[in-house]
Amino acid sequence: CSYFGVYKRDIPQGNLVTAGMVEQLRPGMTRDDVVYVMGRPLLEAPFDANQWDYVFRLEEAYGDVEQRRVTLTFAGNRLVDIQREGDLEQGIEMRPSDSIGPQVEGTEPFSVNPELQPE
Amino acid sequence: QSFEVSDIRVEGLQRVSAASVFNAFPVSARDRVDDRELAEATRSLFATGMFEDISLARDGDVLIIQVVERPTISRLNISGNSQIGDEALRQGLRQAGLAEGEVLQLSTLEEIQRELEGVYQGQGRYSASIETSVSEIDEGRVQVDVTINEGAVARIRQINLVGNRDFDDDTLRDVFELNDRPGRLFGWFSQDEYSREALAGDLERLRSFYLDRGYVNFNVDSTQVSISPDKSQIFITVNLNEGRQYRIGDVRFVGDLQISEREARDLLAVEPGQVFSRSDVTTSSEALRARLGAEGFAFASVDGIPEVSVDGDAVDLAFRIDAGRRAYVRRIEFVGNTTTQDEVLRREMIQLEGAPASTESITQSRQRLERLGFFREVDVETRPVAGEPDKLDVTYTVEEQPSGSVSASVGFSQSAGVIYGVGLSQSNFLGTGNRVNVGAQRSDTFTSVNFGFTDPYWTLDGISRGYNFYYRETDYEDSDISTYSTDAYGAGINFGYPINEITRLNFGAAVEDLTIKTYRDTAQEIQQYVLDQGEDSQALKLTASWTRNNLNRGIMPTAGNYQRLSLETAVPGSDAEYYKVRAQARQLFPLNDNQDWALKFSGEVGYADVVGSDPYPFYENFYAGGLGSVRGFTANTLGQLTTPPETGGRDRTMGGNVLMQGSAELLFPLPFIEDRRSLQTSLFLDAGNTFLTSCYDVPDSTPSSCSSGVDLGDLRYSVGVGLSWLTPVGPLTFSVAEPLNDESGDDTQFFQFSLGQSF
Amino acid sequence: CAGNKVEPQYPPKALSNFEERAELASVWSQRVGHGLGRANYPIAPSRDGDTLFAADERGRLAAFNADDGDRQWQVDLDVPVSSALTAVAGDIYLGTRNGEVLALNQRDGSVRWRARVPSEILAAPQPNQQLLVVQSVDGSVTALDRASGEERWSYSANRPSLTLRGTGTPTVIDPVTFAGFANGRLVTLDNRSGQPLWERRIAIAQGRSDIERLVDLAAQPVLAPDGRLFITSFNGRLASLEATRGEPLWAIDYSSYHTPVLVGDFLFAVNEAGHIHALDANNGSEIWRNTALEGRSITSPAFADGNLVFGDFEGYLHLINARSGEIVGRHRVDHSGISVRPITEGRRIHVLADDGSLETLDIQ
Amino acid sequence: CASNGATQEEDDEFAGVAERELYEEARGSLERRNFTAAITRLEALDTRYPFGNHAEQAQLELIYAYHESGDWEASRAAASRFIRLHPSHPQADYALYLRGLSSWQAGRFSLERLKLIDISKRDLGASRDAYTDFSELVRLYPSSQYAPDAQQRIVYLRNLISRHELHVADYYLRRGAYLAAVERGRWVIENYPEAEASRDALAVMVEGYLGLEMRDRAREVLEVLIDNAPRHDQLRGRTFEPRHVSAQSLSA
Repeated sequence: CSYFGVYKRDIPQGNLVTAGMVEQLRPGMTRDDVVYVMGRPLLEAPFDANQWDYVFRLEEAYGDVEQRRVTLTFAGNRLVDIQREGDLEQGIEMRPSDSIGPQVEGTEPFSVNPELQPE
Repeated sequence: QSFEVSDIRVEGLQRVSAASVFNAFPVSARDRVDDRELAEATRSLFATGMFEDISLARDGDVLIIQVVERPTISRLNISGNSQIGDEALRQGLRQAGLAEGEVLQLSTLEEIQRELEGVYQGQGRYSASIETSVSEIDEGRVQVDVTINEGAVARIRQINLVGNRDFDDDTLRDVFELNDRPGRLFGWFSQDEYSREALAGDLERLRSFYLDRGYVNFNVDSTQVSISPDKSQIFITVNLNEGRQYRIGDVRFVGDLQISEREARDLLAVEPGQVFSRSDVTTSSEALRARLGAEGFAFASVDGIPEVSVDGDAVDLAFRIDAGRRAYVRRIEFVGNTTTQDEVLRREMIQLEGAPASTESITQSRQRLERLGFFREVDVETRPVAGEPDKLDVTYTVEEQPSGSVSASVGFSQSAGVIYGVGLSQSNFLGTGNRVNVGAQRSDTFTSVNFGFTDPYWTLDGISRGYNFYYRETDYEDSDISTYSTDAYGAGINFGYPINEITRLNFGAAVEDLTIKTYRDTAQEIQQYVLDQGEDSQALKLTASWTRNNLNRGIMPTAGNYQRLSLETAVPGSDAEYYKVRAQARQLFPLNDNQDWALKFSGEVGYADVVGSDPYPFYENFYAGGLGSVRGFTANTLGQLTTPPETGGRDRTMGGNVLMQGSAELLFPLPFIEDRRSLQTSLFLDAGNTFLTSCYDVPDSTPSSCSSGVDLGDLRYSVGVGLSWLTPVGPLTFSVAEPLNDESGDDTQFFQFSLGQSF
Repeated sequence: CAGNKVEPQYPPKALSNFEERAELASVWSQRVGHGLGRANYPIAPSRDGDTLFAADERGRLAAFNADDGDRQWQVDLDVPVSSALTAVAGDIYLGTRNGEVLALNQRDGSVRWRARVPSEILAAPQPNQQLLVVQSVDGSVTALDRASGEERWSYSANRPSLTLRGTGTPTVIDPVTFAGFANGRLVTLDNRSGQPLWERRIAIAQGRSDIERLVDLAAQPVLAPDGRLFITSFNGRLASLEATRGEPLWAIDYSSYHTPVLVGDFLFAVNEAGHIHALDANNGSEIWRNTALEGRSITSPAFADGNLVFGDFEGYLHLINARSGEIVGRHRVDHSGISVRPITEGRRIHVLADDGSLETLDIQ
Repeated sequence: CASNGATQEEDDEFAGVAERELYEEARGSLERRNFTAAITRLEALDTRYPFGNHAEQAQLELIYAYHESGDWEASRAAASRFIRLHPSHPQADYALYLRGLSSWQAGRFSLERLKLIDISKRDLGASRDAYTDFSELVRLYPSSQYAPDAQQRIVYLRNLISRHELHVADYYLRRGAYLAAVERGRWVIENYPEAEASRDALAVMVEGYLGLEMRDRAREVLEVLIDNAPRHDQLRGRTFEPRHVSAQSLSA
């Protein structure tokens, strides 16, 4: 992390989708089979229940943004179309948050009081 | 044969309303009924439990229901119970149907008697007896008396362990909480009272004792509990079979591990060859589960299965891992924050909505909420979303507590005398998470008013911004500082942000207008300075600081270290252009594992100088001596002495533009003080002084005793005992110190104390 | 203040005065180690021929000449002795609270063999020609070879969750063993195999609490020479059975945990309250009763020279005339109390007090 | 120990009093708005004559007395008990209405009236319970005399709850958790479609999708926003200006 930059954390959003999962999908599968492989999508299409968006976005604290998306279209209960965007091959390296993070300004109790006498 | 009911009459009603009878009796006028239906109807009326007896009669086609009402209990007296509280007992009885206002059913009375005796037996009170009696108050209403004789608990006379070879009776008996001797303090805390649950608990402790030492096949074959004929003594015999001690064979993982095997092995607390221990296996499984939780597998389950290998002296360990589905957090809700805004809590969250769930982040987020200091209690609960098993809803329940104070205080500090102060400080102003503090202090030597506002989250990443405004009027007429005073007012703005978990940077700018006031016996150096530089000065000061706080606690730390580097400059254009650098460091070394003995080294150096040829402004000098500096010397009296005016007056110091001070302390615990966190005592060696790199001018003819330059020989030393105690009113610090090398001019003080300020 | 001292069901009666007809004269007195210990183990002494053997709870065993009390030898076995001693045919048998059985030599107390049974042993091991039958607290009866200590067979009965302190003592003859258990049943075992021949329920558990459901057969079945068996039970009945097939002869409601004494057609028994009854052995009808020692935790009765002999919790020895039921003699042995049955031989009575003091008296 | 079998004297105060007399006294206290006296008598009536003629009426008046004396919790509890015991009672709608009113009062804030704090930014707590009670009342007893008032309160509460959701959505947009913001917007549209805040919810979803670089989804939602709220402040004609997300504006 840059020496003087503000302490930041990664911002992960959405379903962790990998190429391995998507390869297991076959048109004609039922919605339940899809859920068994991919899990349930966090982001259903706004007004069309037949489209599921599996989106994953990772804004790294000090790195760049990685974005991937798989949109599945169903006809009734059957999977008919698979769209892919972004690089699904690369493994997702989720850094577990190792520490509780910095103290919020001013919540240190009694540590150092402003001196009453003059400097 | 059936007949048509022309009308129904009810006889024998006292307190039950006819309406209740009719809507519980499924037959109404003009129904055609036969005997079977009537019997059926009577049974359902009886089922309401309101009547002792119901009989039907016919007067022509009119059906007459004769009822005898069951009395209702109008008063229930319970006496003689002390082991089971009144409230708990009434609650239990109410559930069993015995309560005031309820209908009395004799069958429930017996059942309650049996149940209560069973409860007392479970507590080892075998000689307990319960009598119940019913007395009529007036027709239809009764009083029920339940008298309990709890009897005494049978005392355990002997616990006998049979079959233990590798561990003797005494070691095993220490594992037991039950004891076969009355407590030492005349039986007050005796654990020799028998109860079934206590024995079951002890057997479980015995099992864990053996399983933690490699006895995989340990088993309690049977336990016998027997009682003396006079029912006062209990004898417990435990027949156990130790089996052999096993060492761990090979350790393997079964199931989809989700993390690298190397990393998984590092997390384990067990390795091959080590003596098998169940608690190690549990800690290892827990560590693995937590790691998977952090990976987003909130529903992961890990259990370590020992398999005794056929050759018999090693036990193999298989960690069976079921990572379960990766879980995501759908919604995070906060409950109980009726004053604190939602965003003030949400911005502390490490776990985000619509993101993989991490049990670690969820727990750490709770800790961050607790660290804010706004809540007395913070609980977190995760629940799967109905119908979507891999989604979680997280709810944080908080209990708010007043997070600030409105104070009117009377403080005392030797250097400033009695301080009257009034202040409002709120760290969660109107629930916005902003800090507001307004303070006014009035004492003999100074008056000050200050106002401060800080928004810790000026930006979402935690860059804080704060303003402050202050007005200060000081008069050192009779205090120990040289006899002049400065009035000042100013305002400043300050930004701060963390660059990692323990380090913060702060930048600020402030403008200040300062006026020097001199008096009859003001030191000549000062009068000369005012002559040369004038008494009024404006300055624009820029400040920057780097703070790294790795102490284990905010209050009374016992381990870790702390460094702080700060720079203050008055930029060109200000009347006096100077810079001031200050470096502080503290390092603590705990000497024992519960950290009540520790070595503490702290030091501070400061250097200030002017840009250009003007003299360094004396009112910005460093001072030394007193609490927080060199104890045993009066506050702010260490440094070069000033030359008094011809008309006489005490010679005092003006501080110096170089500061060196430090101390080495041994923190030791006071006996029989449990709460180490709010009281700390120490033996200390302090050292320090201020120096002047160049002396101040004096009117030409007057002799000046000042000698410029830093001379380590001038450092003053003292040894003594210090105590700091966090009282409800505020931190109290005091010390008793003996100066070691004080010289004639020094102003020493054996006993020093201060309330309301921690050092 | 919840009165943590258990009020006894039968508060002890004070000693009443009586007309002394049998005078008790002390012959000799000795001491055996520290006595029965905190748990008051029933370590009764045993006499074989002219030697009296006694032990204490820490494993000290001593042999005394029955006439003059001379201590012939003394050993420290360093085992926690917990059962009464059995001295017979050159051997001494005893049990410990760790489930160990020891066979020792009467000559010098040296250990001949050691064996192990499943749990704590409170009843004296019972020998016959080939076997040594040991009953342990976990409800099992184990038969060991008397010469080598090897286990021949073992039988175990189910046990209620709460039992009375102390187990039954088996009565062993060559063909069979009669054993009473905590579940209220008397079982007769074939000594060849340990298989039960017949079983009779002496006491039936009723009532709500564990206390009311106590039905232990905590005494020893008394076998009369003519083949009649008498057995007492707690909260149950005193029954007389025909020994070969266990046919019940008579039974009366009687709660006792003491072994009765059969003298001719008189059966002397003590109930849980400490009342002493003389019964007709043929039909169980009561001949006389004496309730003067109620609540004094008296020992099982012994018989000497026409008198019944009892010790009590204050260390008094009482003589009651077997015919009249009157108290005829009293002598205080020791303040620590007497809880094991005195040993009698003709006019001589050997008494071991709880603190290990051993006294021998003669009835004048 | 002191034996705690002390005889409770004060209960006998109503011992001799018949059921009818006790009920008359209670009604009297209610008229005089002396609620504490009314409560003690109504409670005595309830324990003494649980099946008497006045039992149901007494329980109803007990709910009212608790409510008037400001004991919101007790009033809610008494109302729930009444509804459970007498579901088909003709005045069950009155009990449900009182329960809603008690939660409504519990949710209000003195500071709220002073406009010092915006309670939609905080834990709504009791206001949520009030919303469910009034909705149930309108659903079960549409023709009840209390339905119109309940309907008005529902509208106010619905806005309060949906504004709370939008505050959270706004935070997540600023924080960069765009998917979270979209889902918060969807929650308002699905659960509180009629609330006027649902237009802002659409705007939040558009901006969230822009953050997720899903311009196709953003356009789908934009069209619905334009149909429903052409004059929305983030709309310039048919182009949407994101407020927090750094993405170009989007036009339908």
